[in-house]
Amino acid sequence: MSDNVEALYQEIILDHYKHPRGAGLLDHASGESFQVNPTCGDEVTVGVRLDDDDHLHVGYEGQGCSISQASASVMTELLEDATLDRVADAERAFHELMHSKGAGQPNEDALGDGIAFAGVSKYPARIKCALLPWVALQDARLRAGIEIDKPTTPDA
Amino acid sequence: MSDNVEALYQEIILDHYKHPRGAGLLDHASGESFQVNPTCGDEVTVGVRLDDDDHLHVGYEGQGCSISQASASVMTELLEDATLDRVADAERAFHELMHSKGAGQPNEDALGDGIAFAGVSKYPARIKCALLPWVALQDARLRAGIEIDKPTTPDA
Amino acid sequence: MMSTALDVSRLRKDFPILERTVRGGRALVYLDSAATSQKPYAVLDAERAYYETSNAAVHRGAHQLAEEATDAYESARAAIAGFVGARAEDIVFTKNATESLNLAAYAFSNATAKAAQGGVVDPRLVLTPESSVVVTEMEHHANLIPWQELCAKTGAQLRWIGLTEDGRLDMDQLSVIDDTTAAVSIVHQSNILGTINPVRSIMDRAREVGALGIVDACQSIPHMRVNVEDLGADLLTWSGHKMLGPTGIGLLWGRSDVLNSLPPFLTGGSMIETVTMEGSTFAPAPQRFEAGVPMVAQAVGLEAAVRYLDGVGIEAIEQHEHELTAHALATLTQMPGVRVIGPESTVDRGSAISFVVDGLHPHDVGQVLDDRGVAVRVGHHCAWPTCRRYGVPATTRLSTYLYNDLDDIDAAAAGVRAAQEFFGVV
Amino acid sequence: MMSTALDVSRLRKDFPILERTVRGGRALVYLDSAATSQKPYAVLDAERAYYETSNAAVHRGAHQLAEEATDAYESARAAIAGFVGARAEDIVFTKNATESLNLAAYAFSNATAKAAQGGVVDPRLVLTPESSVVVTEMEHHANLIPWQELCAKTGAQLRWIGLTEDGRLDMDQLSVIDDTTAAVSIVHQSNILGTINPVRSIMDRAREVGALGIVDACQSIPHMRVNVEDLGADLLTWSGHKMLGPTGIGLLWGRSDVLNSLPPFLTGGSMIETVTMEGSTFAPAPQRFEAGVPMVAQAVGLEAAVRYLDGVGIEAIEQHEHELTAHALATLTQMPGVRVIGPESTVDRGSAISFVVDGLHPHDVGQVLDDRGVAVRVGHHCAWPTCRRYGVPATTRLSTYLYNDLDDIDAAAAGVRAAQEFFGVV
Ligand SMILES: Cc1ncc(COP(=O)(O)O)c(C=O)c1O
Ligand SMILES: Cc1ncc(COP(=O)(O)O)c(C=O)c1O
Repeated sequence: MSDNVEALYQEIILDHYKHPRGAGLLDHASGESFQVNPTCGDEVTVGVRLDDDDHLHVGYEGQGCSISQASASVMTELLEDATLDRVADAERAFHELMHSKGAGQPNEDALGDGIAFAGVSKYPARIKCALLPWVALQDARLRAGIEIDKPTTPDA
Repeated sequence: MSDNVEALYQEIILDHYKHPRGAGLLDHASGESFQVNPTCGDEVTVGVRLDDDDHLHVGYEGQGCSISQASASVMTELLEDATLDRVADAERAFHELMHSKGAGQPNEDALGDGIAFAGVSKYPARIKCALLPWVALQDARLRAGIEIDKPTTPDA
Repeated sequence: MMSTALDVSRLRKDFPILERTVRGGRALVYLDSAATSQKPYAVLDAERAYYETSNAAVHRGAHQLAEEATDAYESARAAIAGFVGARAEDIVFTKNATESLNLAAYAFSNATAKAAQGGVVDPRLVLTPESSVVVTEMEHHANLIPWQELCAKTGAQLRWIGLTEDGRLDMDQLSVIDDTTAAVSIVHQSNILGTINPVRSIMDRAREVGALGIVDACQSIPHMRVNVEDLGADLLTWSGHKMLGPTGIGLLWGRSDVLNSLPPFLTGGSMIETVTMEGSTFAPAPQRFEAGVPMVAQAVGLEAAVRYLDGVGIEAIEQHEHELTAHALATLTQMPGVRVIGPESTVDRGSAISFVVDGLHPHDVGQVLDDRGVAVRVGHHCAWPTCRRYGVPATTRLSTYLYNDLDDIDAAAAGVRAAQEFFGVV
Repeated sequence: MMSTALDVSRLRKDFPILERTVRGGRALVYLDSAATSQKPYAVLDAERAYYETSNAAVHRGAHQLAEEATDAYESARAAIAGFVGARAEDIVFTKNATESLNLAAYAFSNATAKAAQGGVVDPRLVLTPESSVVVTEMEHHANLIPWQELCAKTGAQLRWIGLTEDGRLDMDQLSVIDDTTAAVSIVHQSNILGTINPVRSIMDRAREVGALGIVDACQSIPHMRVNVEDLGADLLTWSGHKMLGPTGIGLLWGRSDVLNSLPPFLTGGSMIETVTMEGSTFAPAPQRFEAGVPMVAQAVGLEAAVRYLDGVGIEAIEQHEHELTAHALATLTQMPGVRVIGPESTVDRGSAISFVVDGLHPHDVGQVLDDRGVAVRVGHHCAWPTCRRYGVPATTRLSTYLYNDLDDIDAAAAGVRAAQEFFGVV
């Protein structure tokens, strides 16, 4: 296996793929979004809800490749019970990382295990896989009327 | 002017162009056909009728380039009062000449002044012009129910 | 290992791209020809020579370049027609097979709409909510969605012939073709399953009920001898880029009377007879269906492609690919955890082979293969309903052409094993 | 004689075809660029390099070639978008401008048919016999017949803005655009008259009445700076082959919201979101309108063309052609027996110049010019109604590009004189 592919399939990713965290749809989601990658059929549904302290709760269900499923798992673990500020930082940092063409310095504070996806950005066809749950999250958020002040998507 | 163009615009052709013979639609045509060259808008209408001796009578009207108009004039002069045998020979000989790519030995017996069109066959875009009245003739003939036993179009 | 029908190592020299390496020095093993084929020098040279010597608008000019360009374009039509046993005037150039199939489907919606406004059209093309259109469950999206759209526009019903467990058409369902059926459009060789369908008998059935018969020959014409008359179809569609030709050119063949009974599809210059502001009349086929300045250089390139294929011999290519297919099927079906989606036998089967690997998503299989220089395709291959039918979200597909050898299959198989090991699923 | 804005003799070296001779040794004087332009080495090299190094199906594969091909295709889109001041995602690749214009017209017929079956569509696209569509009397057939066909399918009425004696739109007739009007589709620069139309005010009028505004920019974008926003149009269409690009590629630009409100046109692979046998949903633009394997090599070639044009400078090209036009008009209008069809002044006018010669048919003029190596176009130039309007069956047209010089105009004029002498009409 080449270094690039080793970097793509970090241990953390394989681990989340085999042992997904937080899988399962959220009860009483206030917003839910189903996203599909039309090229390969990868699917993910993400649901969100805010609690009384304005902390986010996330659930997901999906099927697809290691990258898309691990990404959903990592994202859910990272953002469960997170403040909206943290959500904004994470969304922004993840999009930035995906558009970095392998040259990004992942922001570990914002991304946690998500930094493991740095290697994905070298493979254009896989970026969509990694982004799939994040796109669903953003869409679910908007459907739930959960707006975030900070811009979350870089202009890339 | 190159030899090829001199050969294209034979004196006979220019003469027929400037002094068309037999122009004018036929009264009491039993078949009439309007043909147009969609690329350049050349138009010709040919009408035909058989007399009691089974001789053909032809009339035409048209507008267009020297080649198409001279061709109509030559054809009309040649086939006015002709037997169906003669018509068949002429139609066949003219088609053959047009598909000869400049290498044809025109059949003067069958074509009369029509042999002047030998040079046209070197110019694919002009073959259509020269053929236009002949196509109209054939169509008018068929509309009039004037069938000819011999094949008139070579398989080119 | 070498196949016996072709001298592959010699042929490979004609394809410049096969000399390149990928992913840091790996030799390229190209097993994605069902998506698009690679191009020999002969094709690239022909296209370039056209631009360098004769480029002009065809069918329109009276100058020498225009004459030469028209001649090049029409000679290409004749050569391509010859390759499938057709007459030149029954061949229409489109941009790809997708356009060709849309042309067929739009013939019905256009005729239906014109008839509703009192226009004169071929009544066989007019649909009502009582009409039906028949496809199969193994169609490429290009031969499914145009018909879905046609039904959405006319109220007609879309029906399909289902599939058997082993990747064949369920011929017991042929009765979906009945008196209500206006069109039957089916794939000759499936791009996802590899199955070669008994199109002749289905076309015969279409003819019996008075339906137009359409065959999507995208995956057959590049790989086996196809004579347009033999299939019994009214219309046949395929693409140039899958048979060594350039991108941007597709083909439609039609029975002369059928072609000339279809209303125009794309309209504009070069397809007319007369035009006034009030209305226009149209040229006969093929011009009627070639509005605008066409893909002349691509036609010239495709002519070079069919000449190249003729030089190698399409029968030899077919036999060669048959050997590759047999080897691939034998190898894959013996690998633990690997399941072929589609016929496991080489009977009535082409070289596109889809498979799934237990515990591994096709995307991940493809990634590991790619890392080793092996280019395959992963996904639903634009035949999503077929994937659903077999309960898989996607497959890994390898597909071959004349420039592949048995080694290429072995490289793919070794890659699959490596993926299984890497992901710890064996 | 040399024009001042460009170093034409240096530029000509970039175009291999210009070195050839015609008709037994005559230097080629190519004055038919309004039909199609010639191609510089840069374009031919780019296309070839794509095939030799990165050819693969785009948007579909996970292997390195597919990545590179996708990247090449999307970079081409971005570069071409940049050339007209557009965003990449608002640019759709088609096979030619004719397809682009048909896409626009079919949006209405498809929406109308779907609405009649209870489908949900943008109501602005649904036509009735009370609706009208407006074009002009100087349209290329590509921007006339699709709308005639639309009217034949929906019962809507086709209206047009007539022309003045001197080859301009009769702006007094703007009132044909009214509350019933669903689409206004007009040419930016006429390919037969050379007129540059005041599209902005017509598009503004279209907007006022809530009609979709479409501009055929085939003859403007290759020759002058066009910024998609400035024209006030909703959709803009043009061709690659008239701007140094390969054959087989056309363009459609649309305002993002408008593009995404149009139903799909050609349907099939790569334009979908999900597909089942029962029904499908579609990707947003531009993918929605790019079904099937696209003209990837041609997009790459067209990118090289716009880079080449940028290198020369489109403003310099415009100024250069302005000089050529002024010279040609001055020369032709002074020749006895010659009459220009179209504006005789250089104001709001491009370099396509049509003329007729007393006593001579255009075919015969063109033949004599061709014999001298001068390639012009004769006929109705796919604008037959415009010919009728001016009472001529056809015209001779010369049209220029960056590789022409004043000498070329003189060669054409000398040819016309020679034809007059040969036929004895002066
Ligand atoms: C003004 C105009 N519109 C449309 C077209 C059609 O372009 P194409 O033939 O490339 O589709 C042309 C050129 O032929 C044109 O000059
Ligand atoms: C069976 C089949 N039909 C139709 C198509 C569509 O061909 P294209 O994308 O060239 O239009 C393809 C290839 O993609 C195919 O394999």
